[in-house]
Amino acid sequence: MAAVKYIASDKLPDWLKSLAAKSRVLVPVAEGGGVVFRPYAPGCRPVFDSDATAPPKGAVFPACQELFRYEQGKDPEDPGKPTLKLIASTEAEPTVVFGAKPCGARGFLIFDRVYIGKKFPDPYYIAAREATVFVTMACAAANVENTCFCHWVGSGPADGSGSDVLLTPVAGGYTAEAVTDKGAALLEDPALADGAAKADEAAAVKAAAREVLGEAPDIAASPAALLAAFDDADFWRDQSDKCVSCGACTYLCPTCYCFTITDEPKGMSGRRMRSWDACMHFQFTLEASGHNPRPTKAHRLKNRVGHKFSYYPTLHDGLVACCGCGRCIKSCPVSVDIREIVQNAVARAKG
Amino acid sequence: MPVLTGKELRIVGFLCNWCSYGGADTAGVGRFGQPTDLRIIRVPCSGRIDPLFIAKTLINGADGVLVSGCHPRDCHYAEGNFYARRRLEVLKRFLPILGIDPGRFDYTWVSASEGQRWQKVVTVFTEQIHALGPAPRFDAVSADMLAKAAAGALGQGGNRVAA
Amino acid sequence: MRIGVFICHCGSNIEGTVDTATVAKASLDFPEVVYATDTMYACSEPGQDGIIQAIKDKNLTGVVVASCTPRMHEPTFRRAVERAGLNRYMFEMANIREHVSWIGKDREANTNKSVDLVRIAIEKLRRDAPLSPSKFSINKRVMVIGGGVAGIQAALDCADGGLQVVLVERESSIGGKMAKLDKTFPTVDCSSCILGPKMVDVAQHENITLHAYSEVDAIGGYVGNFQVQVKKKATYVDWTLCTGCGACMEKCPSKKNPDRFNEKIGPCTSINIPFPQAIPKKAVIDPTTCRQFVKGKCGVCAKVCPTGAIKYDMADEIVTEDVGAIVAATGYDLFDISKVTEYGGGRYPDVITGLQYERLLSASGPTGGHIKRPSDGKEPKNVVFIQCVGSRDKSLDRPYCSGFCCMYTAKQAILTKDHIPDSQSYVFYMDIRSPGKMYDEFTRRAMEEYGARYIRGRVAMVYPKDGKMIVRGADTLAGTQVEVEADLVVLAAGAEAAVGAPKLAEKLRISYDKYGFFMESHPKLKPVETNTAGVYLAGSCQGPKDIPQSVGQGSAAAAKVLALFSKDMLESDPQISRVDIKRCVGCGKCIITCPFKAIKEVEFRGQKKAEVIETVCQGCGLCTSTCPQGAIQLSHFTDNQILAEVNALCQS
Amino acid sequence: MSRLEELKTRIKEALPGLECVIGWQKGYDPLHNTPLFMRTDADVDKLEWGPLNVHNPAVYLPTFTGKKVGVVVKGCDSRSVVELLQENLINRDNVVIFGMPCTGVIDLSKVKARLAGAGVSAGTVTAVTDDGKTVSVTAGGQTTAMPLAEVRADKCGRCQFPNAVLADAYVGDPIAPAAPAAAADADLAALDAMSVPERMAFWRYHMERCIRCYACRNACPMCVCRDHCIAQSREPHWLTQDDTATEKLMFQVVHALHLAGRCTECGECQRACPMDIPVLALKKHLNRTIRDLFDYQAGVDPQAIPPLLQFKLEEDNIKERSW
Repeated sequence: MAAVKYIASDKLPDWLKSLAAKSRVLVPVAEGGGVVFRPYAPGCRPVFDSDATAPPKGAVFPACQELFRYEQGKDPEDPGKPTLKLIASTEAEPTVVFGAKPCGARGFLIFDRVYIGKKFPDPYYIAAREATVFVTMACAAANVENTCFCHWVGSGPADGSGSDVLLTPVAGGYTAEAVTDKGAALLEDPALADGAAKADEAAAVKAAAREVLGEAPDIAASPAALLAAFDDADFWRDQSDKCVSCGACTYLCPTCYCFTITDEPKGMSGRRMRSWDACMHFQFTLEASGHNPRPTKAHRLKNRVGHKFSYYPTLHDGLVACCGCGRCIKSCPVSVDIREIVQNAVARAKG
Repeated sequence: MPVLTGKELRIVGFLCNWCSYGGADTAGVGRFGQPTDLRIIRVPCSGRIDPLFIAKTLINGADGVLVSGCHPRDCHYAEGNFYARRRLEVLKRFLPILGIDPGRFDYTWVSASEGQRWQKVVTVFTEQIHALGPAPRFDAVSADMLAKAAAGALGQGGNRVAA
Repeated sequence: MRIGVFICHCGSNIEGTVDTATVAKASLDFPEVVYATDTMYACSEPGQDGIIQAIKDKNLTGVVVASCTPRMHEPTFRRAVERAGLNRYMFEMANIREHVSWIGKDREANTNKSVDLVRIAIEKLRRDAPLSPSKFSINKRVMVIGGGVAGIQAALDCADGGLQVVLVERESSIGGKMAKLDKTFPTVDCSSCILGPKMVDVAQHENITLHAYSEVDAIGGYVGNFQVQVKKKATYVDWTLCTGCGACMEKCPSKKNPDRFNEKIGPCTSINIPFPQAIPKKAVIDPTTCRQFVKGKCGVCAKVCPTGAIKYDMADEIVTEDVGAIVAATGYDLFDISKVTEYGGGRYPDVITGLQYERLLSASGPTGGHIKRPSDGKEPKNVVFIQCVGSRDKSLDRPYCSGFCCMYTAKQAILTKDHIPDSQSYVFYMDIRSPGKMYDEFTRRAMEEYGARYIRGRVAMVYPKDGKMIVRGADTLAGTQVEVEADLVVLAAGAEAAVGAPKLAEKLRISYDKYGFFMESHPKLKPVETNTAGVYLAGSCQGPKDIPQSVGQGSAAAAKVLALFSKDMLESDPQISRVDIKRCVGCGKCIITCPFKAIKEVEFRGQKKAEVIETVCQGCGLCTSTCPQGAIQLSHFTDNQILAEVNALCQS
Repeated sequence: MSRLEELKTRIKEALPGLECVIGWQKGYDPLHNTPLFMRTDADVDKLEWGPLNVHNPAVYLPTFTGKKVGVVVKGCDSRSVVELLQENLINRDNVVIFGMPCTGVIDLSKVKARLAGAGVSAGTVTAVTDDGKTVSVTAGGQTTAMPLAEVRADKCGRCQFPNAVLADAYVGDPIAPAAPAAAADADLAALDAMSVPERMAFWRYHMERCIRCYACRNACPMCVCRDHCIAQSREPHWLTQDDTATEKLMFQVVHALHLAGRCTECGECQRACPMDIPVLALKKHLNRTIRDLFDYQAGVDPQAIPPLLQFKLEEDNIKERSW
């Protein structure tokens, strides 16, 4: 890996401008009372000191994406015979996601195993993933929130996995470390200086942040514990009592990758779209017959927690389908706490 | 074929079958000339008109929506237009808070015998929509205005319309 | 779906301002359209055959016809597609005549608009589902509201056809306006001589139940099964005991009350039988003038009544009649002549209405058939008739012609000469409207044989002078001012909708025009039908009519009822609401708002759900716009159909 | 015995006959309380009362069809219960209402803004105290005192129903309502001050960030369609999945118009919004319209029929246009 670089705060706009000249640069900006990723434009003031309300998930996996368009025509000789033209494009715009917290980028590791698998590689996802570079910002101690639990899931506030460049806030600016070759290329910019002198300070910032999180409980038993609780209706009723079945947790989750497909015809043309879906919604498993295997919020919450902490890790070498960002807790209108549910399941299994 | 560019605007009418659609027929039988912009969607009763149809039509880019039913007390279904009156009035007062000019929507009562009244309503309403011009679209708000919204700088000038 | 589109020329009605070939060609570019053509007259036999042939040749599964209003020919085309084997609801119309070609001259705009209307018809059709009606039983009783000559005719024809008839009359006797007439034009035969036997037939017909002195209070139900609440107003006389002997009238001390039957030009007693031929011939007490009611003491009639029929404590009574059809025959009322202040009606006793004059002419009237003017009882020599008082007058908001006044004025001029040979009649008229068999000849006779002087012109004013009424007006033919010294002035008051007609229309759920006359279903083709199934019109309630027209309509309405009742079961319109019980949350908002109580709450697997009662639902769709989750959908006008129309219009 | 203890006693007495009693308890951090479903006496001991009880527990009632449940309410929550009763969505015999006088709840957005102003993150709160007038929040090692009057929800400052409109067990003495609002709330006043095109820009700007999670809908006690909302159905098909401000705004229109005459203005829609979109202003505006047109307020009288489910032959305040 290349050496540590350093960029002073006042040079940051220069770097962003130079990045924006080559690709779309998404930065966290305040919008209303929330922080969301928006294309960088000169004068724009990114928010780096708190985690964005919504993660940069949409940069690679848009909330709604056109898979293809179609145009129908008619055979002039026999108008009963329609002709069909499909227009599909997987092309993705080169993008730099700048200033996300590391957990937000790490979420894509969970996506990757699903969409870049050998069996069903997803061309749309792959194209967007390859076109996107993540420059993340390690958390300082003051950024660690009550809802953060990245250390539970084998990560940490300065975990660069999933990132291409990791920035760390230090006095006067940020150190920048390339995590991947794609990231290293970004650091070849005149706005950045050598940061060797700042390396120790950066290490201290990272350690301080990790310190705030404290000890993580051992949740290694969660896959088995959740499976064991599968048929315990009372347990899931108690866990889900207060859930209102909205999709805030899933839509704001950097690891939730489920989608639904809808067609929108308009006269002789139409579009097939892929859009985010949420397992907390009744419609998620609603079958055409009207039957629904997950008719209640208890069924659905069980699935969300079970999927993240049991079924997925069981299929994917123990990788928990959660990056510990805590958005599902923080943004839940009724403060459903997934940590508590996992711990309750583990406790239940212990008896 | 869309509306005739430069000539017509997109005006959608929702008419009850028994009175107003009949009134529009009567106007036709009487050869009471009208502007050509209006496209009529026939429904059984003004009570069938969910205000959401109108909101949807306007949000999706129509320049005007006109609703007409039987006169109060004269509903073919006895009460439909009484409910419609309340719902449509609530909608009319709601539209401006969304950013839709209240002049783009009107509702009225025209009976099957009132061909001339229908002619007048269509003429006046169409003129009104032409005076307002093509409807601004949500998906085409200017960057300037969006910047003002981002800066919380909306509502500083005059030009107020009561919501 | 395989859709066929047919664009009608309607001769030149549409083709004149719409390029139908272009519309047809454009239609081919719309989804699922496999065939499109223009056609000369889609509704004609060859036109319909063309549609049927195309359905067969092109395997069409849905049809759009762009022509006139669906209110006109939708049933025609539905039958046609059904003949070709399609479900009749797999059909939509685009109205490119009344809504396009007849209201605009710009051919380009009209053509373009027609394409749009075809487009939305196609989008709706693509979401149509085949519907089939269900059957329900009918109650083969009919109610006739109003016992004038039209109602009498309708009642008798229905009763003769074997139907049970309930006849409701507001006054204490049937007979209506015709019973008040002396003679009828153009035959000058005695009105009561020709009406009387029909009235007696009503009384004696075993199939007719008569509720006189009664009014319709409320109407529920629907075609085949109406429930009508009839308010029997208190008469204070037990009609089961009253024999109509008239002893009470002779002894009643309150004798100076204005006689409504005599149009208030004569007095009557507080307890009264309006006229000798009254059916039923029963007495009624007017509590507003009766001394027993006004002063609390009298009781004379109770003492003299040989059968003890007087019941001062009688109250209004509501009876419910279940019927399958209703004929409204509520007639008309007269224009209030006092509104034309310059003629002095209502101010000067010798300015009277034509109907009051009828009572003066009638042998059973207050003057025993001798023409005596109200002010001093003298026989008038110069009688002036003024036409169009409250007719054809925009300033009075009465722009319509009342139709029969020209004729009865001619009749009254003739009768005046008959009664008083040395009299002279003057008739101020605007135009003479006499388009009927022997009608024009009749007015000629009034002028030529009976010497009535017809003066074409409006009267400016009428005022009293030295015991005479001075009538000042214009003779527009001579171009001069005229002044006539009249002994009596008779105003041909126009006809108005009967008092309370709009209220009754609301109860019947039928339309009425701005003057209160009931609206027929189609001005030419459905003159006695209304837009509410099972409700028919007869006589002047629909608009002013003379006796033969009223009688004709009475028979026509009866024929409609008999045709309706010729089936044992009726088919309900399948365009009704249906509940998707998966989506229904049982909140009951649809139940609260349904105007027909056509939705009930049911329990399904322990959950409350709404259910539509098929035969009661009238298909208004109020429930569909009320249900927030769209769980109840009006067939053929579903949310998705209307949204598809909206989207089709907004997409461009 | 404090009022809260008395309330707990009353709940414990009633608990044996009930599926559960819904209230509030402490949440994952000192700033957040969370709904509590009491099934045992031990659960009841967790019950909290105070300005952090921001949630409206009425939202849960319709999900307990056929079961008898208890619910602890603030005055505003009780209006939602009344509205649910009015609309036949819950059965009076199956709900036991516990009430206490309420002096207002905080608006978390306002608290967050205060903390941000003090340079600390609301995510780092370690302690919250309240003395009835002031809320003191400790975060990032410093304590910020906030007068309740400044950080409470808009509805609290003009609350006309601080005591339950309807209660089976009421603990404490009813308190006087606040003075009726003299002017529109700041959010609505700001919209009022905008021109019509500015309002379009306003909604376009704010709706962009909507993630279509439907928290606004699912937290709304009057959104009883929930699983069958027309926003997510194809039959009927009102909305597409397009990620556009237009579709998102259309949903807010659906929500608002479906609430017309039914909304008790509890503010849950906006409170629940993770993106902090000012959707409540739409309902405030509609409620003003409903009041002007029909002199009606939702959730006050269990016998009343919502104004859009009834009519008058002659409407007092609807002046129709003459052409």
